[in-house]
Amino acid sequence: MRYLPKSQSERQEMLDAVGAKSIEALFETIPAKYRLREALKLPGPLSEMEIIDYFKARAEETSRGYTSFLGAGVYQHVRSVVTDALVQRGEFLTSYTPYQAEISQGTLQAIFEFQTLMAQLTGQEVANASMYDGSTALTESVLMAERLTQRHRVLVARTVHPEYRQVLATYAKHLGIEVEEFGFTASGQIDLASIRADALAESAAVVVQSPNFFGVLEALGPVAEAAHAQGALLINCITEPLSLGVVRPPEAADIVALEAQSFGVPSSYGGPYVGVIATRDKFVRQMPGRLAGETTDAAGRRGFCLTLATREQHIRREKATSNICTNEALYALVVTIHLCLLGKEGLRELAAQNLAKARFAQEAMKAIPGVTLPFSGKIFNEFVVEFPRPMKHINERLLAEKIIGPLALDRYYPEQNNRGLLCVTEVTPRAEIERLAAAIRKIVAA
Amino acid sequence: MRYLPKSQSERQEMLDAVGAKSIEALFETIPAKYRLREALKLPGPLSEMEIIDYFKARAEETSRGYTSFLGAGVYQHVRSVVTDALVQRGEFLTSYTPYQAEISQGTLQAIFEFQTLMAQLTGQEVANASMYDGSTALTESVLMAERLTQRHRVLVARTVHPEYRQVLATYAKHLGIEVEEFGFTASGQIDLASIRADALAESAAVVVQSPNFFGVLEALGPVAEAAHAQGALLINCITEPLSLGVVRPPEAADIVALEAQSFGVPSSYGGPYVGVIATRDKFVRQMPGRLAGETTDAAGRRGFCLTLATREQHIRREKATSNICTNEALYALVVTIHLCLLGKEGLRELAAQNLAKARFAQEAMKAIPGVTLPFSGKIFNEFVVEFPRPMKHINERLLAEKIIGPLALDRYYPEQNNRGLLCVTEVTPRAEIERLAAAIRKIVAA
Amino acid sequence: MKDKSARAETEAPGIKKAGRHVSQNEGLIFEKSVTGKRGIEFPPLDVPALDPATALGAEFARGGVEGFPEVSEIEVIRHFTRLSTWNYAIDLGMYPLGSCTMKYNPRVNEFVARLEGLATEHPLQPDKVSQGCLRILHDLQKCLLEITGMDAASLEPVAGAQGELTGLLLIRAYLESKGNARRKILIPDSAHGTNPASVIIAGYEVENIKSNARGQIDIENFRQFVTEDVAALMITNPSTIGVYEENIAEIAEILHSRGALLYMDGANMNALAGITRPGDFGVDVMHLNLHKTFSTPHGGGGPGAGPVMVKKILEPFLPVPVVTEKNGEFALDFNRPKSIGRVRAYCGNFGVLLRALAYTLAYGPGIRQATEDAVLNANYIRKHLEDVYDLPYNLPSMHEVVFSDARQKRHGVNTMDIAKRLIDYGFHPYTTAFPLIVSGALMIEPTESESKEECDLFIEAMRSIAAEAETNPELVKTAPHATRVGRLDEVAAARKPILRWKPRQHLDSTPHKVTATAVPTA
Amino acid sequence: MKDKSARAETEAPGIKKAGRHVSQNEGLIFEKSVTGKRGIEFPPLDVPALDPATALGAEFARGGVEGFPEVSEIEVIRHFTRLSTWNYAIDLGMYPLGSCTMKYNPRVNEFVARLEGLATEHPLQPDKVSQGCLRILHDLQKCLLEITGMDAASLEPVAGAQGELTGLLLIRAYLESKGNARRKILIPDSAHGTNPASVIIAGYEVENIKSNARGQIDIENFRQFVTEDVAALMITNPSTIGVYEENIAEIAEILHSRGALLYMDGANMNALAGITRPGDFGVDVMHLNLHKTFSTPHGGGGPGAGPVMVKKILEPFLPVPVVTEKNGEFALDFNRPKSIGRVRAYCGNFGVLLRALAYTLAYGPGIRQATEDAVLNANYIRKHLEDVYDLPYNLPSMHEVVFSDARQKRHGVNTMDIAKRLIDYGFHPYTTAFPLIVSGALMIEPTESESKEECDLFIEAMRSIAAEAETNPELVKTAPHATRVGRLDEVAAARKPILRWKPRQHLDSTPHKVTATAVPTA
Ligand SMILES: Cc1ncc(COP(=O)(O)O)c(C=O)c1O
Ligand SMILES: Cc1ncc(COP(=O)(O)O)c(C=O)c1O
Repeated sequence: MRYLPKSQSERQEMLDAVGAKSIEALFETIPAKYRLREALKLPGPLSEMEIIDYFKARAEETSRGYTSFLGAGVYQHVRSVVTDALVQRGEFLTSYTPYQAEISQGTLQAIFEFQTLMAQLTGQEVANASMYDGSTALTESVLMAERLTQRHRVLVARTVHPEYRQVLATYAKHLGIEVEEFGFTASGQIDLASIRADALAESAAVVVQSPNFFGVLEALGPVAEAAHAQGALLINCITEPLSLGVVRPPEAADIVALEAQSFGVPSSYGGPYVGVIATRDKFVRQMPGRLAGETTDAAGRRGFCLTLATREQHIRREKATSNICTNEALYALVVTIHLCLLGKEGLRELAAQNLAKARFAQEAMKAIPGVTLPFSGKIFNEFVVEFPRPMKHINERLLAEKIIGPLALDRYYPEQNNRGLLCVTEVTPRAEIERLAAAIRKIVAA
Repeated sequence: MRYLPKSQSERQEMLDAVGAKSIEALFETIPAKYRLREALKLPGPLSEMEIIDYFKARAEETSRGYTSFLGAGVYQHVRSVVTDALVQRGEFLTSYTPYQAEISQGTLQAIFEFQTLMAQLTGQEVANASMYDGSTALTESVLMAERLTQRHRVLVARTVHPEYRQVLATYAKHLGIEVEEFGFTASGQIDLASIRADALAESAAVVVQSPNFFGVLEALGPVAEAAHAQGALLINCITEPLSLGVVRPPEAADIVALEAQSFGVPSSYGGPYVGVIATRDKFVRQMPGRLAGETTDAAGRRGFCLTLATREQHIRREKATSNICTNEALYALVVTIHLCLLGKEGLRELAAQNLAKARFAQEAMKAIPGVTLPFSGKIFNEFVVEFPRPMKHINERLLAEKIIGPLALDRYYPEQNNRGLLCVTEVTPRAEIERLAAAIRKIVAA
Repeated sequence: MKDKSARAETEAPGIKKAGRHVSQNEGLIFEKSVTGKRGIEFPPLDVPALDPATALGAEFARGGVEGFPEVSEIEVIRHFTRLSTWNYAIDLGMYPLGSCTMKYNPRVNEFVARLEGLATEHPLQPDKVSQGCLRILHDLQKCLLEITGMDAASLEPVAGAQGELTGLLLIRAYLESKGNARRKILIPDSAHGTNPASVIIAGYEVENIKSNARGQIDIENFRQFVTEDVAALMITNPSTIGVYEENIAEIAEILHSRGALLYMDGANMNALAGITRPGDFGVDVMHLNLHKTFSTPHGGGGPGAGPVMVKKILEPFLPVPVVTEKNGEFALDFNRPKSIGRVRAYCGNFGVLLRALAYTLAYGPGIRQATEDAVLNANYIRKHLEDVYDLPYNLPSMHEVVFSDARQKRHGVNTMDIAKRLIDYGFHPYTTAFPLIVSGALMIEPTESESKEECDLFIEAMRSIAAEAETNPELVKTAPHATRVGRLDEVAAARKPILRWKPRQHLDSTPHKVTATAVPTA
Repeated sequence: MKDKSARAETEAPGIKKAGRHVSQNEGLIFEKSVTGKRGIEFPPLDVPALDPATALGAEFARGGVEGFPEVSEIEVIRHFTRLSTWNYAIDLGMYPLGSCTMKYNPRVNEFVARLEGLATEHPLQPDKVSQGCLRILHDLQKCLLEITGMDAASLEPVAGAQGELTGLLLIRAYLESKGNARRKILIPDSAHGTNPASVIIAGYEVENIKSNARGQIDIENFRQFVTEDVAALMITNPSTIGVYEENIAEIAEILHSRGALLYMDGANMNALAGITRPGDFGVDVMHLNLHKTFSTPHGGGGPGAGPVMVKKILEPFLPVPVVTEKNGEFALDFNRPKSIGRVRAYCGNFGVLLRALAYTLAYGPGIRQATEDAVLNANYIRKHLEDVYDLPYNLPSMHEVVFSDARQKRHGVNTMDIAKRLIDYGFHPYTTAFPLIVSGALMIEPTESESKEECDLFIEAMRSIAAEAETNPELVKTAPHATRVGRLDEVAAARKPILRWKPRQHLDSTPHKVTATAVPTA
């Protein structure tokens, strides 16, 4: 087999050296009755060419040729071939977690740069080396807030990504953390008034998202004040970090849980993505996830190493801040390279383009008789549209036009059954936005 | 501009350091009247994404979706992603000719391995580091033979690739080398009898190709004997080196000119390809092209360096063996990696598959009423087919069926106007061969 | 001959596998930043431009990101290419990290993962246009169930630790449905750190059970442990000392007889695939680390995938979504009333799962050969080192062999010193961090990807270091000597952490400063 | 502190840009071969198998290739990955080879060159299914003609030298059509070696003309040279000493007035693109090196492309095929009765031409900025080194600056020693081979791809070496010291050449032998 660097004669040679009569002898500690007698029923073995054929065939069974207006936490953005060329270097791709600093300085310095970029982007003081994704980053932020405040309740806005809230619920359930949700106003922003002070006083944190799931920007100042006044922390979740190129960073938040997929990571049907937690220096020892720090060697040379490991499971076991071990390092590297390419100017320009495209799409939708934009809040690159018909009706017809339409909100908000979440980015051509508008016009008119 | 690592302020800083008032000042030695006043009329500048869009659009204007039965010196064969992943490493891709051995050992050792593989494959004693392609390798082989024999005439078989012969004619013309051609027999092999001994006695070399342009294997023994008897050399040209996996190597030849494209190099509409010259040790000092040799450093460590440079233009100028400088190093590396992957077994297995496919295709053609195989000689993976109608008629109709049919021979051999050169390899599916046969059956029956 | 001596220093005669070579220095990207440089450009905007400041207003508008780098494309290429050359990697040589299964990452997997139509798909798009992705997931599920002998799977978990949590939540949901979730999870003291950490999140208590003198679970006193409070035993098999748990089937029976379940941490499945199936010897729930056994690249720490395989009784509780197939039509099933819910947004690390399928297809039933070679390599290395390194548990080794530094300690040389010295010999160190039941462990897992030649060079290096530990312990204790930086001060790093670059900190940043990695800062 | 000292050796305080790091050894692939290993597998044959021996018969059948390697996929990956780490490259740092224009090779060019539908096309397929390829060639032609100011082009030549030969054959064909091909080609003594070598193949004689004290053609005695025998002057402009030929236009007039033509070697076009056009100052025929000025990767020595641009009068003689366009339809034109014929099979190095177009599209008219930066870098370096290195010709420098080792020679240090010492400082050496009019030349061409920071580090390194040449010449003469192998014995290599691996030669091949690159063979 091409992956196995041994010939049959070498196998025999090694068996002899080991002093085993046969390869079976090496497995004798496994009771005979549990050792497989026949070969597993698996497809293959396949040659490289057959493997490629199999996956090319699968790739033909997906959405090629369709135009998609989906966002909702996963965004299509420009990616440079430069990034992919670099992350495919074996020295990055096939290395392990950099526990052995002297032969892992490449990965370690890149992590240090990632942490810095994430801190700069979010306006926070420190960021970690990555979490699984945004949903688990948010969940871990809540557990972190619980440890910091020793309070076992959390207030979560219904404008936070519904799937993120589902993940939080799964984790919180058996940790005795009580999750209470609060609503939103006609602007599509959180209904701060609906939060009772006494609830705040018992809560570890208030969790909001900006831009929120409806694409609307949240004003963090007031909610931060309210929370802090009652000793609660503010956690801000960000699923579209590109917005930070033009939108003020969440300095008011105590913990930021971010999904960085927008920065060069392919949508890849759901993963791998890159979660990040950023926070204030004073909270760092309760932050989960790996951290790279700067130090020196005996000769005074600058170097980097993983640090504050006493927070982690491999040292603290059941007392660890989290059970996370393997993270999303390679994609954190993708994000790092992508952001170095974008740079200060590119980030801003790209964000501004998204802003302009979204505005154009909003105008195009508003111009369609019977179609409205229910929320009045400011948006970045996605927004909610209300149709005179159920989304199912609209989207089935759009799909026939090779358009993947707005995400039906009733999937998560049963009461909003005529509403869809529409996303456009710099890669959505104007012509396609116009084609979408024309198609919807036809559908609602029919 | 993204490729230029300078800011405007740095440019000014550097200009000041240089003591130039403006950038124009640096170009003042160019008479003002010849300095461009307006910008060049060029398309662009384009972003990376626009460049990709432009070339993807071009890629849509080619033969995707067609099945091709073309060979004639350029062959479609299995290529491994492993090869491409390795040659794209910047250390190979973006390095120069390894004149500075201490920081070029990677390239140098790879060249040494290439030379060894080519020698093993051709059964010759030594091979060079690459020539432009097969056609120029053949041409340079003739010039080499002229130097070795001091004779100014060469006998070339009409079964040698016609375009190779055209290139030879272009080079030979002004060097006073007389090129005389000789014919072939009903077997599709050279007509040895047609070569007069006195012609041989005045010739530097006899040039044959095996498998020849008709796909037929040539018997080299007799022609070598005849040539050597008259003091002429035998040059054998090989355009399909995969044949050497099952076909006896041209040990009888004094010089082998080979095109190595078959070994992992994409057809890429004509290039880059990889020419090679292999020969006997005693002729090496008249061989053109770079050579890497083994040596040691002061501490006795094994290392490799370019050697016998006194043959080359940068040392010998007008007295050099050739004017070649830049060669096809990166593709010689592709060939080296590809052959390491194939290995002894893989090479043989792959060649055997081609043999089997060609036989299958021959049977399929013979089975069509009115279609014949004019040549009786043994073949490897391509062969000549004779149709009851002109090739133009056949191929136009095949093209309509999304089949790129056999190469029309009258393009090079006006007298063979109903004949086509048909090639099948391991990547030609049986079903496509059957589809071709069915289509031809329809066409000739119509 | 100055150069000769210079090299002699680093290429001790014993060191055959590696030398030293010139290596580029490189500062932090922020230190290379110059205002006005661009690393990327975009197609022109095809809709009317909008000024962010006016569009967003003072409340939301941002100026620009303070301190963000400004560099050109070639500088980005060079920066990360240079950094990469400071790393060790599987592509460079043996990476014998025990418990990590650092095997060859096939290149074709990278190729197929990037195909347009797969890498480009959105997780929320209609199933109708996701059939290709869903079929990949479904095909992988079938393969994993066949290999493990289990009944149902969830591909949601994105790492081993998340697989553990998911499995524990399934156990909890099942026991709750039976009326009592119970309180404790039993964990052998040899377990990986994520096991106890996951137990806590699942709302259980950890009860550690001591391994016996042979590093195995003592079946007799194990009986006492399994009270009505015990929800499950979480066991790694083969254990982290590379030994197969002889009594695993009997252990399963004991647990089942008391209404408890058996969880198997499948991180070491590389010792079993094709040889035996957890489902057959009594395991109720387990996870696999596809980034170990199934060759997906570690990428400097991740990503991974930790799918969970269960027996029928646990299937109703699997997290959503579950990939289903009905006469050729594939779908994501969210309608699962008894589900423990979601453990992550969307449908798992598709890109990793896809690679694991590519790996499985490459081997087919031949995966057994990979397992055999992995175990053969481990035993071959053990055989050639057991006379110079202490073997705390001498039961037969499976995919890895665990030594201790007991003998070298006598000369003041510990496992970390030996590990660091291995670097000079051209190898990545083995694992030193655990298991806790071995003090000063040398946890060596070669995997099937190592040739006899590479194993022989490793054995030679280890024997040579053992000799050095006696003749020249100082040399070993100050290793590595061949690397661009020496041992780093991790204590200082933790005492006053510097976790990000700050302009202040590097005010005097000049072209020279860029090379701070090589010039003593002191 | 052994390690400190060990490093001190190689990281002399003056050396900021580079250090040393552990580097894997690796033997020849043939030394790693073991019978029975496989590196690739194929889909099963879908037609009846055929036994080669019987199918081909004794006359043609071959057993197997003697000594061909047998290794697995991972061993191939490691072998070539390890080898690659021994190379220097543009991706790692400045590569200031004079006359070679080692600039950044954009990654997007590699991406588009590999697109299915481009990389997969057969050169003999019908034009009808080659429109995309033909349009790429035609678009490139238009760009090159606009940049050079010429009238017609051939994209056939696959390297600069072949471009030279093609251009010379065009001159010959033209003059023959006028009745007399003439005998001689004039070449300045500063020319690159390929120029005279190409002249011979074109059937002409070389007449070298001496440059004057300023490194330029002396216009006065040039007149005498241009006799009835002279077919053309072959000139490199800017010359190989990086100086623009002031009188080029006048020179052209002189030639034309005597019925001779002007050939320009465009290898140094990186100094002119966007600033001035050869077609405007009298050039009749020229070639470009796309692997220099147009950024296509050198790949360790090739491939390249050397398209030829001509004035109208030479167009009828262009080699076949020529790419033509007629109302949107592109075609390959073979019907050119006056053509010099073919210079290579098929239609040139399409893959290289494609990359050159991608490069041109990225800049558009902005290509002028690249030229300005290239010239600025050269002058910046000159300014900072002219006080320590001898400047044999002090005319204004264009894209490169050429020093001589005159001053360092006094201390027994020559240009090659300085070049080798640059390696320890983390740079690739400059060109030392020519031009012949400078003894001990230091030919430095930074290109536009170098940042001010990289230029400053280079200047620093060169100044530091100049100082070392005085204070410690031995250190420089024995350089490099930081590389895995020291200076190699090229004399021995040429005296009894070992040009291939042979089994004999390595009979005692054991795992140890594999690392021969590091263990003294003596
Ligand atoms: C035995 C064992 N269990 C669990 C884990 C945790 O897996 P992951 O790192 O994917 O979370 C690991 C790997 O680190 C392991 O070795
Ligand atoms: C001035 C000059 N002319 C001609 C050449 C030859 O070009 P090529 O190497 O592409 O044949 C070169 C490059 O080596 C050169 O520098």
